[in-house]
Amino acid sequence: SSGSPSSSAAPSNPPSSSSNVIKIGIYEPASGMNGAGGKQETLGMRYAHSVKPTVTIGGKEYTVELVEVDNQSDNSKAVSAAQQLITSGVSVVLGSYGSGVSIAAGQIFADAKIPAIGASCTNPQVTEGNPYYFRICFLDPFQGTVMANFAYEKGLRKAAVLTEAGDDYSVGLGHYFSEAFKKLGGSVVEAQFQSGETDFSATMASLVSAGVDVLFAPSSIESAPLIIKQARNAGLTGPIMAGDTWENETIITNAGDAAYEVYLSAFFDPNDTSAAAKEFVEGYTEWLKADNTRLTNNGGSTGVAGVSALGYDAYMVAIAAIEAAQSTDGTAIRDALIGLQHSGVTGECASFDENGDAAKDMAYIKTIDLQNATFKFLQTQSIS
Amino acid sequence: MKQKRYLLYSLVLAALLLAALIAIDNSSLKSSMLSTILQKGAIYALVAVSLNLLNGFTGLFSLGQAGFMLLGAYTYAILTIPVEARSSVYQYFNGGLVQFSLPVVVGLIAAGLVAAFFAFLIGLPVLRLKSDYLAIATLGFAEIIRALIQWNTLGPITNGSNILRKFPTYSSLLFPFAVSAVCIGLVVLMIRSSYGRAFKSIREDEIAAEAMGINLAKHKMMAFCTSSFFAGVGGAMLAMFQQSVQAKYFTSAMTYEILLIVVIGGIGSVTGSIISSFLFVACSEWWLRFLDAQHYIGGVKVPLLRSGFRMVVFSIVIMVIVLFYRRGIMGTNEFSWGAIEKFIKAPFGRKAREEERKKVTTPHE
Amino acid sequence: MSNTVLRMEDLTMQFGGVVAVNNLSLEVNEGEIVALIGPNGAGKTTAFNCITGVYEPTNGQIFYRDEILVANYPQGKMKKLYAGENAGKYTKVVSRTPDQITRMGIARTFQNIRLFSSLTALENVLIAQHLHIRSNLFGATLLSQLSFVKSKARQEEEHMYQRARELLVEVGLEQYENEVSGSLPYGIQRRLEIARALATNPSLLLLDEPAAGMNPQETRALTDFIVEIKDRYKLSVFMIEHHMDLVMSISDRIYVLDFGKLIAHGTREEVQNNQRVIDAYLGVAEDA
Amino acid sequence: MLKVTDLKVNYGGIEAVKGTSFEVPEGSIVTLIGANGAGKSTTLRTIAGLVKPRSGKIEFLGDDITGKDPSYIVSKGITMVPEGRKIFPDLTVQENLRIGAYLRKDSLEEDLEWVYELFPRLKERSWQLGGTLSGGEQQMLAVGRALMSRPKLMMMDEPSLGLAPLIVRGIFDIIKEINHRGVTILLIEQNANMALQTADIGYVLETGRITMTGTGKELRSDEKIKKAYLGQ
Amino acid sequence: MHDFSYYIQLLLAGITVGSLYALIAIGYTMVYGILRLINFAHGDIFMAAGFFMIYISGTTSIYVSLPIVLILTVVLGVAVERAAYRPLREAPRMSVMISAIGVSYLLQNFATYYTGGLARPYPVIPFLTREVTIGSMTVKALTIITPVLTVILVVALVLLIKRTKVGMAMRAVAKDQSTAQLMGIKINNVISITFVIGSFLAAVGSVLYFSNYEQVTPMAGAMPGLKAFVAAVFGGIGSVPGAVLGAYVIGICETFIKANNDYAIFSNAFTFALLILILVLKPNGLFGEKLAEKV
Ligand SMILES: Nc1ncnc2c1ncn2[C@@H]1O[C@H](COP(=O)(O)OP(=O)(O)OP(=O)(O)O)[C@@H](O)[C@H]1O
Ligand SMILES: Nc1ncnc2c1ncn2[C@@H]1O[C@H](COP(=O)(O)OP(=O)(O)OP(=O)(O)O)[C@@H](O)[C@H]1O
Ligand SMILES: [Mg+2]
Ligand SMILES: [Mg+2]
Repeated sequence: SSGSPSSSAAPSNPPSSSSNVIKIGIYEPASGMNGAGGKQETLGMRYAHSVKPTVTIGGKEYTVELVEVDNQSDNSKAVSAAQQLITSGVSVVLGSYGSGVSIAAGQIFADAKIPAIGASCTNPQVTEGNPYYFRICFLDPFQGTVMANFAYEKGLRKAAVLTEAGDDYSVGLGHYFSEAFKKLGGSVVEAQFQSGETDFSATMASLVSAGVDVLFAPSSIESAPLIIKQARNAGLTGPIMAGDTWENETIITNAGDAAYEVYLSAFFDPNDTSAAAKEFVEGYTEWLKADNTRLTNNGGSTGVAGVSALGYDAYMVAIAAIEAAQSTDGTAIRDALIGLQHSGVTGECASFDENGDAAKDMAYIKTIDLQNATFKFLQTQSIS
Repeated sequence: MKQKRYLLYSLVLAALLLAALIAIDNSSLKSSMLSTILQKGAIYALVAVSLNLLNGFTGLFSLGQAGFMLLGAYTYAILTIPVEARSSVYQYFNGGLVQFSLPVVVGLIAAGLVAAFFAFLIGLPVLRLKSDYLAIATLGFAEIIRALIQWNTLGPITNGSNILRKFPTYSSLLFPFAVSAVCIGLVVLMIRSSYGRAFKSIREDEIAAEAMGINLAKHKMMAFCTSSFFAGVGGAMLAMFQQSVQAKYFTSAMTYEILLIVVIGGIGSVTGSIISSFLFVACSEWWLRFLDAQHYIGGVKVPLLRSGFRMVVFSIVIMVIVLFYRRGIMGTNEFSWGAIEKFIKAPFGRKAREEERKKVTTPHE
Repeated sequence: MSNTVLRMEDLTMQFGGVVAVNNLSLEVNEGEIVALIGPNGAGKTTAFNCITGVYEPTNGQIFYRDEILVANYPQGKMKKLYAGENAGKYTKVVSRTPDQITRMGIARTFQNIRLFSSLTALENVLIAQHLHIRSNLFGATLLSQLSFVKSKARQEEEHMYQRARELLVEVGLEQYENEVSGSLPYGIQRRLEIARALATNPSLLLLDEPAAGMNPQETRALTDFIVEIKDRYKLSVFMIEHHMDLVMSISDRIYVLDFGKLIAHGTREEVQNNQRVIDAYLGVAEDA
Repeated sequence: MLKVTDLKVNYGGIEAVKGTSFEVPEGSIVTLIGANGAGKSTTLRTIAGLVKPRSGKIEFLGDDITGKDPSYIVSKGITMVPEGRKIFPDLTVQENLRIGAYLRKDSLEEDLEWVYELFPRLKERSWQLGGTLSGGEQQMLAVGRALMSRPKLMMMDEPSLGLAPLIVRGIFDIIKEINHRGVTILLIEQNANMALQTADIGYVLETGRITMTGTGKELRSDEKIKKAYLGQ
Repeated sequence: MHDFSYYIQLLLAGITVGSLYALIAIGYTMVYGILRLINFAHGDIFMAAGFFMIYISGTTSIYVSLPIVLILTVVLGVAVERAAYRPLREAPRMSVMISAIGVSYLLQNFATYYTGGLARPYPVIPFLTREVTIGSMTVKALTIITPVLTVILVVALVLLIKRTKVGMAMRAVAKDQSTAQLMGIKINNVISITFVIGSFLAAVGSVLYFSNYEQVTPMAGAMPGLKAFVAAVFGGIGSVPGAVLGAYVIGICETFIKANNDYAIFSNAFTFALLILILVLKPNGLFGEKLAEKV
């Protein structure tokens, strides 16, 4: 049942009795710093919902209803957003883009005994010590190490690590990269910038004059093009690397010609030849095109963002868990998640370890293909 | 005679409120939107009142409130995280430097004291400044504090850019209400005391106040430190409410939000600040949420509704309130039983309303 | 000398090129009403501002009883600018803030009324008593309003209210007690400003044009009022005024300023008949 | 020239003017006298358009100007010397004078000379900032500024306030002189004696109502007025 | 450790940033000086101008879009004044400021809602982004155009404010609106003119700013707006040359601090610390008006 073009079927055909509806909460930012990324992740979830709008429990078909809340990428708004989901009676929660808000809401979901499945939040603290939080993507220590290995293998020895002060994702990933890179024998120059910064020229000038041969700059989608362009302006010709957030087509559009030799670790490869991935990419692209609002929320392009794929997988994991649990009860679903195995479009999405992290042992390294203005799959990398 | 009657009314009202809170606390409503909003409203009310003490009563235009909340929140979190949890919280800093943990109440008071202490330090140079100059200096101070806390070098204490969590939080809805009520009560008593009148005289006319023998530096400092103390306590409670705290959210946007609450409630009205805190939080985080989701009426998609629309509508609501209630919901008035009695006694409250209308159309100079 | 309340020596106040007060020396004695008159812009208000600490004079010193209130000599930029008489005479710098000066016992009113205009008449007077408060911030906050505790702070607060109401009765403003001072009629505001100054418990009262904006009948009432409060509160009064009927009827002595300089000084008759004063200020005799 | 009919003005709940009617004939000097708070200033402010009346009618040269914009009223030829001078503190003396002629498009030099002639003090201070002038100097400036628009009707709210006796007399001479030049004057004064000496017609305003009217001379010899306003 | 050209490079970067801030700050300080209104929405009008350019240049050529963008921005600025500030003319100052915050929220939220929130590329305006070589260095043309334009605008504005009748009216309205009315000044007109100039400058600033950074986001106006506010206060409220000087000081300081990796995150903090220091020494800013208040 691929790509049914109609959007959320549930609200348009309200179920006759509420007893055969199961609600899934989407806890994502639609505004604030991470609003754009959150919307893309949500798109993946909505598409997944359109693909699989029902689930069978105890032989009875249940309609899945999505309940979306905007956590505004802000910890202080996160509490009420999470509470809103709980109040709406969701059985399981998906999200959030941005680890901070996930950490902030973790305890609330745990207290309400509702399992949450993180799609792209890579900070270790999201799941740590929280029996109700799971995650289907890899973690920052893994990702940082992967990129350090990749850089070192390319023969690069002096890295600049540029992180956004105050942003735990950026600082954390930079930290793990530095650690791994130094362990391998490389040297690191660290630099930080403040949230909302647009002018990197001075920073870049100093990094270039320090003689670095690679720049690792995990940062937000907005900062990425600025960093790439201003690094090139300052005379940095070596590779520029980053983490998963950079896999977003608007970066290519905005950075233009400067985006050569850009490498990043990604969750997903749209050109993956596996049947599941192919089907997803085709279906999702069609679905995006069918509605202007969807396109707008995807930054105006039809590219498949990694977080959308993860969003899709997260939804599918949730459905699998519900089916395995054969219950709408949060704790039952949580218990089902623990032993669950699920292979999604981004690889193994379950087989959770004791923290609740999926057994993802592989990252996709991609580079920017300037000619086609897309991300090009380069290799998979894992840490041995 | 009247006083006694009003006191009775007040006690009854307080008891009713308390009963309602206890009822919520002991029912399934405990984990509900209502309860969440009430908690946050109570905390914001304290912060708003503390800002009002400064802006509304002393006439010191400060934009540093988020900075003092940040100091309070971090002080509380740093001092109260249980020792055994520190290694996982300070994951990049080997468990951090602080290796003890204090009781909640001590943490709360320390939060206020640290905020007040920093207020004292910054107050020495900047309180001499006038209006907008003071505003920008305090705003700048808040930014400096935030940058310092995020500084990796201080990481062993502040955890740098990373989130602080696992500190003790409250379990009963009554806690934030009790703390806020006590603190706001103190502010009200202060405003009504001779010192409070001195604060108001500074707002009215600094030169005349000084000519009346009021030491400007000293009294401004008192107001500033007191306000920061309560902002610090409010920040600590916000941390408890969120169960985690991270410096990057204590930006000037947060200060503006609190300023909005103060002005919407009425500059110089404590009751106004309290009422508007609850309304503001409910409106921004609860009542309008439905606007973010797509809705279908009889199978037809309601236009415009999609994520982000709530914030657009919310901005418009703010504008409408500001434009139509120019002096805020309460103006500079306070809640008083006298006014309510008068309102009820007037036939259908018409007269009172008429008077109100007259007030609104007053030509001001 | 002990009955001299205020003594000003060689006071000079220069704003850029304008010498507003030029080498002025004068005295006010215990129990006197002394007037300072002179054409507009002669420097009268400026002299008051130097006494009350609003301006720091360029040169000269002022004593209140036997204490130095203000002292200064030309320094820095002023050294080059000011080349007047006695520029080298003083070497001491004492500068007190207006609130300290008020605490010492000098109170003033302003030429352009400066009431706390959105507060009530009563509050205006209460605020003026704040300088004498004994309780600290915590005491005042916690204890002053809780009627069920008998504390010093509570007594003090009650006393302040009682005193303020008495004062309003004494100056005849009791019916305006709870009115917002900014919307009171002009004449009443002037009177309230005097009441507020009295509430600081001064022994020297400086009045800057108290009768401005009053009609002759009101001015007459004010004249009586000044004499009355002077006696009741054992004050010395130093006032600036342009209403000659008021000045001539109650001042013990009069100083006349023109272009910052003293041009005449003496009793009413002496001043009234001084040709320089007539030329510069009074013009031909009043024909009212 | 100016006809005010049954004017009522409120400040919030307070009724400041409770139905005053009076007329100012062209070329005359008319004075309003009354105790503090009688509503004199309010009446003038309402005529100038700064306050909107609750009811009543204000006609100027046959034109209904009730509730019109101040700038319209100024353009019709009414100016006001406001109570408390209200000069612009950041503008120099000369700029203050020039701004008085804001609506005029022709050359101002002649008028400037005239004002400087009337108030030589202002000429000395023409580059000083208005805010630093002494009280009396500011009053001169306010009168000068009002003259700069070449008004047909000039309303003055207590122009003698805070002026030295010599200048007060001067001011009344100036008022007469301005009047001779064809400007109609509506004057509010606390110095009722001088005002009635100068004025052709006087109105007595008591708590928002006109209670008496007559020529300056008549009023000056009225016993009640003598007692209440002239201090005799 | 670094050679001379490194510092020149930094200085140049600092001047570019400073000039961009200056352009925004001038418009800011105009409104600020006259209405005493901290126009929190100024940065967002600037952001809106950026989006106008993106959307309009999508349908027509750059040179046609430029004037349209300028006009649209001015219309937006004046409309904001009409709708959100004018009704509050007699309300307390704080309410107007809150209204400004409200407008700022509205513009940001609407932009997020309408555009989806992701960064959009700013069209290339050839004569601004063309590279020019001076000596041994290659820079964008706008690096040179911006400071020159800033200086021209400052001179023009100072002349306007000090020498013209409208300028005099602006200063009068700034101090006392009701007395200004008595002079026959239509304060609404004067204020509208101020907003026309302010928004026009925001539009010009936005063209140069976004041509330099080449992308626009809904929050893109927040930081420049704040910097403009700081610059305006730095130089003394209402002083146009002061605001410009303030902007340059901020731009250059920031750049040099950012070049030091250990303290880069203190660039804003340092700017504020410097500001506080200056204010302590000169409480009315660098060129702040002398308080003409006489007691
Ligand atoms: N802050 C100031 N800056 C510059 N000049 C000033 C300042 N204050 C006063 N002056 C000038 O000093 C002179 C004296 O002013 P002052 O106010 O003392 O006069 P005054 O005698 O009180 O006159 P009046 O009776 O009109 O009030 C005036 O020429 C005035 O312009
Ligand atoms: N802005 C205001 N708000 C409220 N009430 C006001 C206001 N201005 C004046 N009033 C009141 O209106 C009444 C008339 O005031 P107005 O100023 O017109 O009197 P006046 O005759 O000019 O007196 P004065 O001689 O004191 O200038 C007074 O009772 C005054 O308290
Ligand atoms: Mg004077
Ligand atoms: Mg009057």
